[in-house]
Amino acid sequence: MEYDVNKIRSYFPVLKQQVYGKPLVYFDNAASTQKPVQVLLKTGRLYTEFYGNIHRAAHYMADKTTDAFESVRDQVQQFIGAGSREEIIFTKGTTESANLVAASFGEQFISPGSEIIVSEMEHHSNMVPWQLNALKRGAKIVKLPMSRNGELQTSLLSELITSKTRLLAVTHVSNVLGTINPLAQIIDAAHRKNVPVFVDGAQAVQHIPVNVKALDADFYAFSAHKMYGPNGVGVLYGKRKWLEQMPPYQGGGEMISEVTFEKTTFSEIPFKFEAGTPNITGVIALGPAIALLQETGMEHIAAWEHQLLDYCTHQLKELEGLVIYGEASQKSGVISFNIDGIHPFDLGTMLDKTGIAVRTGHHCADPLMSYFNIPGTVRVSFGIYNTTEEIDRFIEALKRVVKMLK
Amino acid sequence: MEYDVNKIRSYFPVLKQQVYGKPLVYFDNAASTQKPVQVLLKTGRLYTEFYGNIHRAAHYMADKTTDAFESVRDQVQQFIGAGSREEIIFTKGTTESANLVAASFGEQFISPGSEIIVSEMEHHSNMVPWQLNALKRGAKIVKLPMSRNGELQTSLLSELITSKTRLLAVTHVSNVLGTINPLAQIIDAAHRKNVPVFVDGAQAVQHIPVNVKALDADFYAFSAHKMYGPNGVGVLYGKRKWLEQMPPYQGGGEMISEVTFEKTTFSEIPFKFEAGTPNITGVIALGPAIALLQETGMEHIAAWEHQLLDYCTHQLKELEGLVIYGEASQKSGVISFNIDGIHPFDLGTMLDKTGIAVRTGHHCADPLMSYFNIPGTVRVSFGIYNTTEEIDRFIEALKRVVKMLK
Amino acid sequence: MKTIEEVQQDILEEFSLYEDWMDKYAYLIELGNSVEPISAVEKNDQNLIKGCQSRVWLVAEKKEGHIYFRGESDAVIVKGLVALLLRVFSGRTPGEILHSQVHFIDDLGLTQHLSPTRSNGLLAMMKQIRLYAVAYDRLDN
Amino acid sequence: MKTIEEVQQDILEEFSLYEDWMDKYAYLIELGNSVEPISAVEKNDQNLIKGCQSRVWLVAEKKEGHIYFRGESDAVIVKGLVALLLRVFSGRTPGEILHSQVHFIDDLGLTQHLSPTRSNGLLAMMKQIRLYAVAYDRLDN
Ligand SMILES: Cc1ncc(COP(=O)(O)O)c(C=O)c1O
Ligand SMILES: Cc1ncc(COP(=O)(O)O)c(C=O)c1O
Repeated sequence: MEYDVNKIRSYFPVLKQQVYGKPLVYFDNAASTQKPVQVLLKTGRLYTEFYGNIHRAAHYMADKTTDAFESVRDQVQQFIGAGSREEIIFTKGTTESANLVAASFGEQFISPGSEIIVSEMEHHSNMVPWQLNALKRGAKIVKLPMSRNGELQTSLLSELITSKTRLLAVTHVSNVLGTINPLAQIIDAAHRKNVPVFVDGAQAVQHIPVNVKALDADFYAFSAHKMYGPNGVGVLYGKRKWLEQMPPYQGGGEMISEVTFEKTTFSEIPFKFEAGTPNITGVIALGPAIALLQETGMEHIAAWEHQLLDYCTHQLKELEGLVIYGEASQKSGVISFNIDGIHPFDLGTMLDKTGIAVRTGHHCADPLMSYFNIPGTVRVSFGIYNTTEEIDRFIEALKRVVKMLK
Repeated sequence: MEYDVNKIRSYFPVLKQQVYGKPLVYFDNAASTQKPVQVLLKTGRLYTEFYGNIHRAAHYMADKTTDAFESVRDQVQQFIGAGSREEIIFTKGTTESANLVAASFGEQFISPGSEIIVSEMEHHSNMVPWQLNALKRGAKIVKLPMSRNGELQTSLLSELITSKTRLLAVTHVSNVLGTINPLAQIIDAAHRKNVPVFVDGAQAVQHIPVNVKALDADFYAFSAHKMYGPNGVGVLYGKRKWLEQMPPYQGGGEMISEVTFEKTTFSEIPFKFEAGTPNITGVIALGPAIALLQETGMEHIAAWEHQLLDYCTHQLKELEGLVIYGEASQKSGVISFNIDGIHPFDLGTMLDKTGIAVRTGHHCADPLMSYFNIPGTVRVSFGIYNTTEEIDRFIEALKRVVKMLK
Repeated sequence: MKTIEEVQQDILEEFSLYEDWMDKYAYLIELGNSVEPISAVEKNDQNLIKGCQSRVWLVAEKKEGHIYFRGESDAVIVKGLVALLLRVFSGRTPGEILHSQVHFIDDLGLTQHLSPTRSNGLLAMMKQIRLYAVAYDRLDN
Repeated sequence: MKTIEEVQQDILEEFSLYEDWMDKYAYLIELGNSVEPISAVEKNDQNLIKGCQSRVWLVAEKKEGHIYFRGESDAVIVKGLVALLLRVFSGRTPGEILHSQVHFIDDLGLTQHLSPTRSNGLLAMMKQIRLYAVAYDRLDN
């Protein structure tokens, strides 16, 4: 099959915008992706054709909305290969998913002296929740260190995992380095010592095929807004055996079975973890975003984006004084770099004036910045709609602004 | 000024839908309101014209999105009369707002032996968070009781508030009874003993003018989806003096200042409480919803809906065997009722077949149901677009289905 | 005696007489009102299937290899649906029940009453009927 | 010496020569490169104003009722903006600073650099300039 990038681009009208009089090149996909018309149209239907609060109502609008909402749960289950729909919990994002597990798994399983292993390349969202929780419960954070090339030192796992280890938190794909971690191997090492693994999939599900059952992940989290879907929607997959043992996270409507002033009993999963009115329109509009990924095919997307990665890396390497951070053997379409003697903020600001949107800064990964001893990087990150022509324009613009800044 | 309900209706295309071949009458506004085209159009602009992740980026799309996002914070501040923009925190809903305060205020101020006063008419979302928290911290929930007519027994407050009381949680408007509680008086009683007050405003901001500073509320929470806005967005107002003393709730991106494996420092308010990528499009689309309320005028809305309330109450009272729950002197446009010998579920299901959407059940207020010793009620709740003609159709349909069910 | 499938076809045919939803529900209500009430004693916690909005009681008895169900609900529409389920399932052998496929509720467009998230007791009742069949089947073998 | 307002007008005029954003920024970069560096000793924590992406140092000295500012940043564009602020504010009396209104950054369309949520140090630098003015003003009175 040909990868029809023009057809895909046609779904994203925003890509035709101009910024500062220049055509937009959007290379900040790791921060948040643009959204296709399919998602907007679905949202529009909820504004014009049917909408109601879900689950408890006994009227047509609410019934239709409930069906649409719950069918996306099935779709997500199928998309990530989860064993059952009850294992899919809707949250507001990856960050909340991590906080939910940290608080709720923590309450049940983490106690003074416990250890939680967290990798050195984590986004703050898969780091601070564990820190806060460890602090509260007198537990300790143990670092799974990284190597210079941006790969985790997984050989250390057998040492790091002890009888005190209660959980291992690791990202599937690094948002700074692009590293695709050898998850199956990491999870296997953890499971051999009965340690469950929380996977941050925020940079994975939109780029590579993911099957949580094949990976045997205990928890897997991601955000809709990074996979061409709406904002304010996240997913937490959790194995039933853990979810059923964990106490509820937030209290409120939807998640209770019965309430009295004396005592409250809770619903079954997944509702136990979905307190309050969920992001109904958001969840429903995630449906067409997943459909787009599936129709395009995750294998095809991975291949296309890998081609972009190779093409861009190759050209960047020709530039004088340019350092790329992260050269793992398995990489997704993310490139972080700096140019000798130029501050990344200056590079990013100037690229913006040429119409090219990249990200600069610490990318919410301070420990990783400390590792390389840099204040930040320039990061380009690709999505399904990016092209080699855009990379050409980026490289040309980069050369131009470097000349201005040197 | 005339209240131009037809103009308002024209903003809500969904109101022209038919259900089961009958024109829709939407009387389930307390559960969730329909959304005007203004909100959809704003959402559409973010899908087609500009969108990026906010705050940290240095490119045009992100800058524009950040400006739009932060300007809604100003708009909310002004809408509820808060003292400063930093006191406005975006959450995913009222439920999360309550959970945030319960966890974070709780961590700082609630300890074994503390007491939290919760009213008897609370929605589960302003009840269960306090229960869960009290359980964790060895604190006690104290009930502020209700009277038969649906008013709180505020005269008991001076007795109930003791030196152990740490917080009082109360709703501004009851989602079941419609009661508008005498907030200023309740808050005054609490403040006299230095007890802060958390107000659930989920059923207030869309119906009556609210000024948190005039009320002197310490915390005030509400949901966008009940005020003609998008789903997955809530607001928590908190007085600066409390927010600054409270530890962060969730950890992750956005809310940190610096992270190392050893120690993390946090941002200032409001960002300290906004971990992770917020519901960017949702918050921005809340703007036009608030604008619609303000252009229509909260005083006018309150007057219009009160007229609907009176008109409907009057006609319901003519029906044989009909009992209305909640006859407070100050009421908003919510009527809960039952009819002798008919199960509310049957009434709701049959009304639905006539095109009329009402809610039946316990309305997430079990303690209140226990008080009246009923399994549930039928609830009609009005919004800015409802009319007396719709009430006529409802009453007619009600008579018809009662005849079928008796 | 007709098969489970035949009874389902009968029900579909009866309902097809009514075009309007009001009429379909009127018929359901009629069915609901005709359900023989179960005794107060039998309305105990053991026989109770709890839904979110309405309650359903289900009583099972086995006679000569067949399971006889009786049931009731506090909501008349649910009682009507219970009546239909009883008509389909009461008097069957465990094997018949276990090998059956219930499609008439979907076909009638009443699916919302079976939605797990509505939890009005009907879905739980169907599960309970199957559980009885499994249990009696085991006892037999 | 020109007034604060007059200097702002001068700056606006200079930038008005450039239509294209690239040219405006090229000029900013030129300004940034021309800023006199502050000494390594002065680049201490006390003078540091921390931004999210870049760092700014600000040194203030008072001579005969006037405050003289020097400043630098690790990012050259921020340095260019610092240069503009120094040109506007350095050599002023506390009263002049306190009664001034800074509008040229907005007028130039560079507002994003001042946004509180971008926190790249510039806004904090402006605040710091005012704080110095307040402090020296108090010392005088
Ligand atoms: C009084 C009251 N409080 C809280 C809530 C919970 O709001 P949400 O579900 O949007 O979090 C509701 C709505 O159901 C309500 O009516
Ligand atoms: C690897 C990784 N984890 C977690 C997150 C946080 O996701 P969100 O902000 O949607 O909660 C991000 C995105 O910024 C990320 O890249």
